[in-house]
Amino acid sequence: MEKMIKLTIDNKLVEVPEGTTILDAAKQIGVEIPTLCYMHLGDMGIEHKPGGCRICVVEVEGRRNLAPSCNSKCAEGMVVNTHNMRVLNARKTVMELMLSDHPFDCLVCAKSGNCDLQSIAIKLGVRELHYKGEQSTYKVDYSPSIIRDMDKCIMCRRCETMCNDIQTVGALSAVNRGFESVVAPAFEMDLEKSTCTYCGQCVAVCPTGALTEKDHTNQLIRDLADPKKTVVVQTAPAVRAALGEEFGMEPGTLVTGKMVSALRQLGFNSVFDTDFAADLTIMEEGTELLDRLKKHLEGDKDVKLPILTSCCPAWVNFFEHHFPDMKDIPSTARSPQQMFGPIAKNYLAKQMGINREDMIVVSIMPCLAKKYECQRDEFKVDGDPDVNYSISTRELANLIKQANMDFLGLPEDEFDNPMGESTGAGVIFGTTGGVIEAAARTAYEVYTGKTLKTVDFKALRGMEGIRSATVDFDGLPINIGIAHGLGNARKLLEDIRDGKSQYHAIEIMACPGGCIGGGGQPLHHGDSSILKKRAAALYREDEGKAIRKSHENPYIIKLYEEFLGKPCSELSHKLLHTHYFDKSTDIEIE
Amino acid sequence: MAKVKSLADLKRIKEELQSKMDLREKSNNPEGLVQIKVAMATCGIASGAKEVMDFLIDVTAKRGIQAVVTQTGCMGYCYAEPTIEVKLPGKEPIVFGDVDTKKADEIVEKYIKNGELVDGIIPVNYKTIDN
Amino acid sequence: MEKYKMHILICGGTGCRASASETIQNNLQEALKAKGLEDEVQVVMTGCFGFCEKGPIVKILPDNTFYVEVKPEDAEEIIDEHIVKGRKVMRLLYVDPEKKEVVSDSKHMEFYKKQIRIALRNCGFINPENIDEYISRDGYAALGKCLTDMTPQLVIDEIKASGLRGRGGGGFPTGLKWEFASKNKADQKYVVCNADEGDPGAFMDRSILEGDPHSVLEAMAICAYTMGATKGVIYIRAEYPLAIQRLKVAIKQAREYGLLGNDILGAGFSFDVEMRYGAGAFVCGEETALIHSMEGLRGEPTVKPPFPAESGYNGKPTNVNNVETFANVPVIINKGAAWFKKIGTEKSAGTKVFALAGKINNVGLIEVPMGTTLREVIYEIGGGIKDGKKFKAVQTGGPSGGCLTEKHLDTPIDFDNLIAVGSMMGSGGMIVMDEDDCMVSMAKFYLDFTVEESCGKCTPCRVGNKRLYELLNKITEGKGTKEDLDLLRNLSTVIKDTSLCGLGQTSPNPVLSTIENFYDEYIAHVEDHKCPAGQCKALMQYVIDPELCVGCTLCARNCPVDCIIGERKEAHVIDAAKCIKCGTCMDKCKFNAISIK
Amino acid sequence: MAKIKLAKSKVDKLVEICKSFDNEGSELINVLHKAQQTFGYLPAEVQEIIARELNVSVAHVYGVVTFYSFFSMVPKGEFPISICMGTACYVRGGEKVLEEFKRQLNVPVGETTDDGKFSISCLRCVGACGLAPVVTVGERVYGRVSVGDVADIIKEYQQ
Repeated sequence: MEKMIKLTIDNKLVEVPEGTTILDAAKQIGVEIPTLCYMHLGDMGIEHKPGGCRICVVEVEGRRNLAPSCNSKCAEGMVVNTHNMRVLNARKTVMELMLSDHPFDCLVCAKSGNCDLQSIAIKLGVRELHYKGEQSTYKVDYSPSIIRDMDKCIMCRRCETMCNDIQTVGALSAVNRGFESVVAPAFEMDLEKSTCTYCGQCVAVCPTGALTEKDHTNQLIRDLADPKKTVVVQTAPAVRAALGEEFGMEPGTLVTGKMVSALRQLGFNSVFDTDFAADLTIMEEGTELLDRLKKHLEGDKDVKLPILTSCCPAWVNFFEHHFPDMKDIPSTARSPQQMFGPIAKNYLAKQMGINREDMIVVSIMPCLAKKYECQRDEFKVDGDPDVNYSISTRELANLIKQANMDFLGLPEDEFDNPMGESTGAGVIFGTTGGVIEAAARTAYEVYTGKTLKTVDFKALRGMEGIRSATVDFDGLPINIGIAHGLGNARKLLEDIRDGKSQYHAIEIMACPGGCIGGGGQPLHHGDSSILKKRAAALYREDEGKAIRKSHENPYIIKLYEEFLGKPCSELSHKLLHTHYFDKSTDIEIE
Repeated sequence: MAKVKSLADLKRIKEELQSKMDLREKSNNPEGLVQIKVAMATCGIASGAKEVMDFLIDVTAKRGIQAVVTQTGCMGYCYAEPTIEVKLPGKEPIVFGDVDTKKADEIVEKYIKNGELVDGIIPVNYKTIDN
Repeated sequence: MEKYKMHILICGGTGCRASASETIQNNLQEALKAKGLEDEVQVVMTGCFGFCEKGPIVKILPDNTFYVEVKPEDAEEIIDEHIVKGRKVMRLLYVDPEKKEVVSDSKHMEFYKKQIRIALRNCGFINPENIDEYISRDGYAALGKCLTDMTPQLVIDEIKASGLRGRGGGGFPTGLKWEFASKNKADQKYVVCNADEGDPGAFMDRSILEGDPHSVLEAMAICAYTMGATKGVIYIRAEYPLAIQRLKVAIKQAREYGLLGNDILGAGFSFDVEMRYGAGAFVCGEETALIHSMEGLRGEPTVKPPFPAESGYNGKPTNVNNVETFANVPVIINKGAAWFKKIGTEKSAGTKVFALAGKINNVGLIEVPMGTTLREVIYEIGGGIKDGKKFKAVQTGGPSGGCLTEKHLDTPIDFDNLIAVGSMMGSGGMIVMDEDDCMVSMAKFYLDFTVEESCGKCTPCRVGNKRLYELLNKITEGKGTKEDLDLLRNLSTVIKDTSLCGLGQTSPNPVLSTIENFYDEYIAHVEDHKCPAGQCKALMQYVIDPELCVGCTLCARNCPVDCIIGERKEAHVIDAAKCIKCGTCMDKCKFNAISIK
Repeated sequence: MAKIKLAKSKVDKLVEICKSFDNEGSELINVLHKAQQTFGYLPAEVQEIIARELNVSVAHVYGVVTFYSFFSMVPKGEFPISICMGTACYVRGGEKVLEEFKRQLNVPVGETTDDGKFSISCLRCVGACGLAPVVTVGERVYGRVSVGDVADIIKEYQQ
């Protein structure tokens, strides 16, 4: 049985289980202690409480110094004051110190209005800086996905935890010490030259404007304003499950129809669905899987299993940097975003009777790595990207606000066709386990020639970091692994490298929760209940769909008939598949 | 070196080693000890002071007398070399002249052990070399 | 080991080695050989004697002659005169500066009279590279006693009863700390010796390791026995090559003797020690930071609890003590807690080693009973202020301590008294300042250190200390205002109140204590724009008195920036705009014509 | 993709150093000490190899290297001059001596003269407080250094 502890906080008696922090105990009686560096990512098991910012300090009677409430456990009989004048003076002075080393460009800062530092400064009533002096100055680092403006860094180190402990990417570390300390890639090189995968988890947790996404909304506004351009848009599945949160809606509210109508009002010529491309991905990736599986079962030693999904661009970056020796294991199928692009520019453009260069393909993505993915050379034709650029869910929300739309009052609209029609399989791409479930639905039927009684593979669903399940392909057991979060992915990869992996197929998503927890989504502040609600929304949409298997999507069938021939055909290889690069540090020996 | 296998072993080794460090230990705390100074200038050495000193070091150690034997310069009694000065704890120093090993043995046995005066004391109107 | 008639001890501490004590040793040996005395006289290089001001030191036994400031060329004379002829070399003996008398024996020197050497008991006495000499002085007897006759709890009780408190700065009761670590169950536990002495101006830990490394190894083994650890780690500054070397030798010898390793003294207890090197970070003196550094990480501290006793090195229960603390342990076991408890004051038992430095006659390492007053230390042991200047302040506790004044001189030194007067024991640095030292500059000097050494993890220390430094800098440049003093006070208080670790929690002490004790001096800076000590360059000007200047041109010729103008035999003038205020002219002038205005 | 170049002998040496510490990430600081002892400093390439061998991120290695003042990413001068800035040396005029070295060699602290001969650094207490202020040049220790001695010390090494 849990031992209970009694203590007094702000003259109120509180009883909490042993091990509770002062911060949580205070919350229990409705006392909000401001925090800045503290980050509790719910049941993702991530608790970041370095006790560094010192904003959450409180007075514990009998202790010489103030204690960080986020990182101090309650003790029997403790008497805590969370807001007395000693505490307030300390908290305010610490905030002043932080601001004394912070630029004052709030008016034009990407985070303005959504900045933890700003809101706590307001709350503490900081109106004057008594302490002035040297400010840190760093070069702003522009990468294709992420902008680092370290002048705004307050050394909360959340990004470092995400990058190292959760994602195991290791692109960032605290460097130097004292006033000179900052979080940076090795040798303070640009992010682009580092091992960064652009998963965007650092951006998602940054409390200030130090880490932000590269903003493409201005580009988009200009393109939409240009009547000579045909601007088409694709929206990723995870966007519709989270966009509403930016407008005060409950997490997990599906806003597909409102989103389509907003996009149309913004002036897009056509509003399509990345889910369509997801169905296409299943056709290609599923075929590749079955092909490799068959050869493997026939004893072909050159064929490697497991096959790994490849629709997450941060994941692709990850293995290119960290596991280049295994770059022939993932599927060669491009991600849905990058399948959509070439089909739009090669097939759709022709149908619409316009030139490739007059078509601008924009994607709305829950992701920051997608911005980089658009810019990869192999996804360009004569320098023209298949997908011109991608904007994040957060950027779209901002744009809708800028355009002065009453989002909640928007009508429910439908996607355009042909690339707006999708199956339930395409929808669930947005959550962890969704891609492999979609693939299983199609692969099962193609492989066995039978029709599934139920399309729900519930064993593949859930929020655990690493999951595994065996799916019965009519007597053939197929072992499936799922990992979300790159740290979990690393474990599975190391098993494969060590020859310990028993899987036939593995789905990997870089972000915890999959795309619904992407680096471009409305901030979930680590509340995994929000992630669960977003996932549930996607499964709900799937269930509501008349067609729930990719290979039954009529427009997909038509696309193969009219254009591509068959999955993994020569043309689809040219347009829909890719190859990977060794991006590890190249050590040239002299 | 063999390993020290037990506390008793350690104590035994310590005993063995102690005699070698004796000199340092004693000089660290000379007040409570018998202090013997042997005049070891050229005249003293010529008349056998070195042998006397070696003898004294040996004999005090063997007979369990806590003594510090040091050398000193010429005491100015060249006619009576070798000369030694003996200071018992809490007493005034006494100088003996013409000390050979036999005499030294007598001094140890009689004066140092029992406080009996022996022949050969040089009447004192001197200062030790230190001062 | 040959039995020698005489022993010559030479200080092999870092300070004396810097003044060629190794060459002296060689020359002595050569000279002995030349006289055929090499079998009769033993030459031993020992650890530090403590009297660094007068180094290199050569001591001759059994007559206890203490030679100071010996040079390599003096070796022959020492052998010829002292060893062969029995005559002391008068010119190498110490002369008491007060009485102007020769003192040949260290026992009668003021510097040593009040000292009681427990932690330093073997320093300057034994050859630290010879385990036999350590054993002959009861070395490893305490370990033997613990393993054979005492239960771990009994040992802990003994240490608790002795009243020994951590000598690294915190003053936490050592026995209690051991008890915590012993009570936590784990498959592996660690004993760590903190030898990352980072306090600028303190070098006692290095001296102990250089002079008596086995005492630390023995104490670590005893501690390991009490808590059930089998592994020990010494975290030592990489900048201490000699101490590292001596430790390596000591560990090797202890292993050969079976005093480290498996089944020590047949008691079924196993323990071994390895070394980790610090890499220049003061904050690693904080135990959680130290542990992270041992793990190959940035040496950043973490919030306590959990204390290392619960979760330390590799997440296992770990006990960290500093070198001096460990050095006391074997003596306590051998002589008993009661004996130790009698020395010192009621709440601070035993002795404390101080590194006495600054504007004082006898710079060196001293060990005195707790409760000795600052006055005794400064005026009796330290021999008073250098060059007959006036005492102004004494800074104790290193960068975390405070500056104490005349009125504190009769304070008996112990952990609690020092804190009560706004300073602290720290690791035992004691820097004496005279009338020429500006207290604002002193505070700035310490803040400069803290700013450089802050790890950057928490806001108050990272930014706050920087701002403190900037405020102090502003004041020393004559741009400060009285309001700045209030800002200094508030900021100092908040930094102390909110910083994560001991570094930030104490870094404002030099500021607070100087404002408290030298408020007038601050006021002089901010209101009159004057530096009374004449140290703040921006607030002073070198001027030549035309009445006194004879035009010898010496100052002009020596001025590094050629800012002194004047014809020969005519009064010279300093161009204030070009002057870099180096003070060379004033030093060179033979007519006292140059002064600071 | 970062590209680095390094002589084979150096790579082999680094691999050997890392191996002598069982390629354990927790031995990073020991490995860095050894590497700096061997090469005199820790350039980016060296850190890359160490990161690879110990299987830790190079950002982490760099984070550690920049944390500790003992580690340097630039080569020191042929005659590294260190001025003690411990308190004892400070109150006995160490800062003035430092200023004079900086002025005469015309380099700031932490840097090396253009001819590669001298570098200046500060250190915190060599433990020779009796000799304050103290300056070290390589292994050699100079005690009781005054501003006037600076030129002579430099001259000693200039030939």
